[in-house]
Amino acid sequence: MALLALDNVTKAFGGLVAVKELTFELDAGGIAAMIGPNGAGKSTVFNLITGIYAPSSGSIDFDGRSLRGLRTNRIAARGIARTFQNIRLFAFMSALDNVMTGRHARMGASMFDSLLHTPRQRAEERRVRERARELLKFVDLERAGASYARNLPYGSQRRLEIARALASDPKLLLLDEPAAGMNPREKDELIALIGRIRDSGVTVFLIEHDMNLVMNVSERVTVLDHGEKIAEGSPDAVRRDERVIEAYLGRADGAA
Amino acid sequence: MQTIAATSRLAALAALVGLVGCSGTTTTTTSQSSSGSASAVAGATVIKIGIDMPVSGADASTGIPTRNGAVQAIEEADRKGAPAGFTFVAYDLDDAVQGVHDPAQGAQNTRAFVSDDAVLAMIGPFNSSVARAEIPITNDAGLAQISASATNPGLTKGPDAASLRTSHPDVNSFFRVCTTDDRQGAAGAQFARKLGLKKAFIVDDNETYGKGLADVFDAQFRSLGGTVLGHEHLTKGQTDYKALLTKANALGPDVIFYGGTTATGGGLLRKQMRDAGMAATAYLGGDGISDAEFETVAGDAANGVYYTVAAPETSKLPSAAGFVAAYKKRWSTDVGPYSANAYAAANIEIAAIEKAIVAGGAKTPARADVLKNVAATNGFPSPIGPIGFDKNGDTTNPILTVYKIANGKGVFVDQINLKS
Amino acid sequence: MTRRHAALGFLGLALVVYPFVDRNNSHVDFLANAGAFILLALGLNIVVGFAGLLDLGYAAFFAIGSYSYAMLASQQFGIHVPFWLMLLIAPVVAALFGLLLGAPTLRLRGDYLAIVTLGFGEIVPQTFLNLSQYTNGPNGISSLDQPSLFGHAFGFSATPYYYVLLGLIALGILAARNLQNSRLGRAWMAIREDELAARHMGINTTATKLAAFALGASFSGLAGVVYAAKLDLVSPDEFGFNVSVLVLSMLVLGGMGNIWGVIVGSFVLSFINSFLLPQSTSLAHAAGFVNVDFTNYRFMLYGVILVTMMLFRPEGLIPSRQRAAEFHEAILDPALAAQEQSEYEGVAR
Amino acid sequence: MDVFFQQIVNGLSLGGIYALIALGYTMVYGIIELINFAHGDVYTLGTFFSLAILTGLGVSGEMHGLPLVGVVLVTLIAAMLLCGLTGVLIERLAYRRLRNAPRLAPLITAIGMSFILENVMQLWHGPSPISFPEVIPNPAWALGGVEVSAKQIAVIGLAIVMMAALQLFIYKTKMGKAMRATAQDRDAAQLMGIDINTTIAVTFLIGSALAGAAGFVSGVYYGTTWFFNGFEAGLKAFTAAVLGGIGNVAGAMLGGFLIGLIEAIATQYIPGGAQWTNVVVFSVLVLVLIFRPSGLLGESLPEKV
Repeated sequence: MALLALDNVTKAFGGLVAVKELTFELDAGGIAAMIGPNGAGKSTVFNLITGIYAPSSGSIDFDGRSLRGLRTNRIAARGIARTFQNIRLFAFMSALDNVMTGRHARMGASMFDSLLHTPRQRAEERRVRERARELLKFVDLERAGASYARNLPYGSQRRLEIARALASDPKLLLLDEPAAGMNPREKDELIALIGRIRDSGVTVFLIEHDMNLVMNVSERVTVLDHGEKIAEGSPDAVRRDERVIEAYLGRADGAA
Repeated sequence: MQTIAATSRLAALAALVGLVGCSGTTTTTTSQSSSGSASAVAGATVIKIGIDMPVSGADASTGIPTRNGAVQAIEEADRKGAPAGFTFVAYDLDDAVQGVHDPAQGAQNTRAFVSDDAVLAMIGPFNSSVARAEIPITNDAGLAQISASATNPGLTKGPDAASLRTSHPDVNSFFRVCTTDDRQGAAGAQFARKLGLKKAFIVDDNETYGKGLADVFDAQFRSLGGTVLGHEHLTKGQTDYKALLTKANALGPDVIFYGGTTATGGGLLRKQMRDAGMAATAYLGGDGISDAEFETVAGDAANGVYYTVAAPETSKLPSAAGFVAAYKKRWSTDVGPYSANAYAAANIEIAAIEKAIVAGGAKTPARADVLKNVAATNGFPSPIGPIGFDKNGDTTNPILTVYKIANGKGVFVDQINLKS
Repeated sequence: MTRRHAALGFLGLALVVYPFVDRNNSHVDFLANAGAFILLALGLNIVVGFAGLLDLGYAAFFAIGSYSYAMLASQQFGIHVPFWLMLLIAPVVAALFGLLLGAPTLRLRGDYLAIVTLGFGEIVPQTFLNLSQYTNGPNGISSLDQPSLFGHAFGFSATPYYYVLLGLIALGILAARNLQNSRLGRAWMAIREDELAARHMGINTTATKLAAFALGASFSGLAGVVYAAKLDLVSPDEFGFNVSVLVLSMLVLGGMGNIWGVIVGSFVLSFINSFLLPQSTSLAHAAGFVNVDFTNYRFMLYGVILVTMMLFRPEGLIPSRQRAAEFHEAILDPALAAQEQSEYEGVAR
Repeated sequence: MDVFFQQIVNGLSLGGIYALIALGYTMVYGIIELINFAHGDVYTLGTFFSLAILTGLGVSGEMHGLPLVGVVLVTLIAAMLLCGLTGVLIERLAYRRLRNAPRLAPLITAIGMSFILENVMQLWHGPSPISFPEVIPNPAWALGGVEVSAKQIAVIGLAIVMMAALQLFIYKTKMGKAMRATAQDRDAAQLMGIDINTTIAVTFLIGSALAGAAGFVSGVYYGTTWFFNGFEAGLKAFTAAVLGGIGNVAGAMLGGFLIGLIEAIATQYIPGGAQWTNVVVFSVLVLVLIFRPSGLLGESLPEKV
């Protein structure tokens, strides 16, 4: 059964149709990518999945259940985590606190636990802090725990955002242009990191402009143009697809 | 970067230490000054009279002129010279904290007076709600307290007043030179009926004084056979009463009764009656609109307005004139509605203290003696007429005067004796 | 850490013995009043400092706490709920009103929220004033039940209230610290920093903001009970907009988000307000400067504090590290950061 | 029925003043998203300036004919100018530094400025209400059973004229275009070569000048003022701006008239209505913000992700 299934999803803003009758499925356990020229509607798809926008029509199922009408925080609790195209860390919280905050949905402390610091709450805090340290280590930031997120170098911020997203033990991780602004060395590290995430059992779905990266890591690629799916398949198949070539070559920005 | 951060932290610390240090010094200065004056009392020099009024923020408009009246009396007494070389000093504190009178601050101020041995009596507070918080404290300390303006009946009479005298149920420490709302409201109702006015529309400012006055008028006017068409309360800060007056006018009242002061809307209300086509309707109020301000605000429309004053007619004339002139000279402003009351209250206390000094052989009098003398006040001459206190601390003089404004001045119309 | 604990212990001891040293009851009275404002400030700090929601109608909850004591523990309706029980009930009542106001409005953007709360702050005291058949209108409700402990009545001395407030403030500090270092505290910070990202962490932003609102309101309700009982009176003009702004000024002066900063800020402002200004004016008068009136500059002082602090030191006298950085967007000294981090973890353990 | 129409007239003339004040709130909010708390006090300052100018001109009683027109114009324009400059000064001193600070910061500063202005006015004229000379003769006309006075017509008329002039300015002049561009996207406007500081200063100049006009009108209309006048009027005017759709000039005008009408109608038809007007108005504010935060004429903007 598919982990994520979009069925005939359309999203229109007033007269502008950003996503049109999009249908695709994502199986659990791999790395998939969505590509397309600028303005093809990729970020809108992410925002639809995470509940920032509600689809104008069509349905989105995750893990066998519909996401219809669910607010973003409920969807996050279901097991979808994401990063953002323009990094949205909690800038003035420490890296460690950022990751611990990412664990929010998996924590049980109630308002009264928080107020009274019950033994249960203390034990949970300890566990979560431990887990957050592990995650920082996982993304090679074990020494940055005390720094403000804002004060980290750009590449580290990208990785911190991934650690924060992983803190909720997601089934599906959405990465919105994770390599944007990275130098080649950082990109290599990122590719390795994404591999490790996949190996840990998290399904990864990414939007990316960098063709090399996409072709390197993804097992499956969906191509979007003008809000519509124009191709789908293995990287090799997509690379050879007439419509994809046309979509990219027809525009100057296809080179990215 | 590091140095800057460190420096700024250091600066903050220094500022903090400075503040704490400053607070420490001030506390000591105050306690020194109080102990200093206590020793001065031993050397028989300084007697303080506490004054508690709201003098900042929105309440300043009524509080400052009232405080000034009391201060003026104390200054005059000091200039004249007290017996046995004593000097009089005003110890005035503000009971407004957030720009309005604050009972908690009033209580704190009263405790400050009580804790200062040189304070033998106090004037204030302005507001009835503050008085409620202060009376238990002066009752406990046996400190004579006279208010110029707190008119709520419950402060002196009935179970309400009894519950305030917690420490010494049989001793009363609280007096007032203003009349209570029930008397003025009743007098107003009697007068209105005497004029043959049948249908009244009542407006008050929803404050202790104004609403108390209006509530009594409301009940009395009905019991005297009048009809009350409506009773509305103004909202603080409002300046446009046209809608309210249109509503009143549609009911066809003979008279608008206003419970409140000029500052809370009395003048504007009258002025706007003309714009609302009610120029011919009578307008009646209490001493809250007896100030010169009323004529200024209402302009021509002031003419024809009736108001009651809780004193005999003489009060309006010669003895008051001297005070009004002296006040204007001292403070460079016109008197407020309660300046003369506060002036009279302070003079009563000064007289009581002086009497106690003389009786006690030039020693610093005990608060109890001062209190006894204040309670025994009778026929005391003042700008607001002769004053005496009954056992509750209310003025004994039940004679009220009704004035009508003509050519911008209040003219005697009627005298009402509530005893008869 | 130990030095800090020692300092705290010393301060606590000094505060406990203070009424035995200073026999001037007006000073103890002042400290008790200041204590009520510290409690208010600690509560508002949860709303404004932790969660970043600007509440300009905070005094409304103070009014609700005070009036609930006045109505449930006096002759007004013949109901006499004990003071100590009211200390539990009133915060709950205030929190419920917090929920009632917050539930529909907390979705609004920050400055709209400020205005809604301001409107609420205007409505509540006006309603207490207007419903005079239940509240005695402008006269307020007086002769409230006096608390007693082990059969010993509080009377009208300020000293017992001083100790009650001291205890409540200690609990308040503990509660605020606990909240700050918890799942909920992190969620508040996250919302303040980036609401949208916070939602993606699974944080129910509306519920989390509501929690801040309700907890803040409950502090205010608690302060209201003690304040009303101490004063033996409630009246509708004690709870205006200026009270809300006064408490906000305390936060701004001391340092939003920092518990100790907030306490210092509210103490300093209370001291200036109800001690320094009136006493120094009086001293000046006694010294012959009869036309000096410092109290008349009170609003100037509030205004100048708000403006200059915001322009030149928005993080307050004793800033929270995080808020200071937010306001200045400065790069902080990493050594300091590491040290505070270790302190933070020490506390959490 | 006459009563109803009379209340409409009452409400509109009260609303005219709210509307003039609301214009300033809406302009400033539109351009820098700041609730300028001090705006209500600038309005009060307008009454103080007007009184000072009238006193300076030696006016003490009713005037007629050409001298009346002259005095009114001179006072109105001078009060507007002085208030406008005060607004610019406030912006320069208190708000400009905080333009990129967290939104709490300028809001708190604005509250502080409001307190400072109130205290300055208290020190200027004392704490008590002060009176205006009766400058304008006030004949009234009965239309059916409804009485309309000259001053009421003047208040309503002036509010409409000012709004129309403002609309023309915003839509027909270069500076108006700059203001709209800055309101839409400050950074983009800057890139287009618009001088942001000047544009914002002009916004404050105009908004505050309109508050000055409102101050003059209210002083002459009610014949009184005091230092605390602006607090409540300011709150209600802000409510008006929100009701109409903040940032929208026509909305502010509509909101102002509506708030005036709501007050008048509530006073008439709620038993004991006068004491509930504030509760009603602020309840309207709360309800509008909950159910239609964009106001009657505002457009809702999607959240930026």
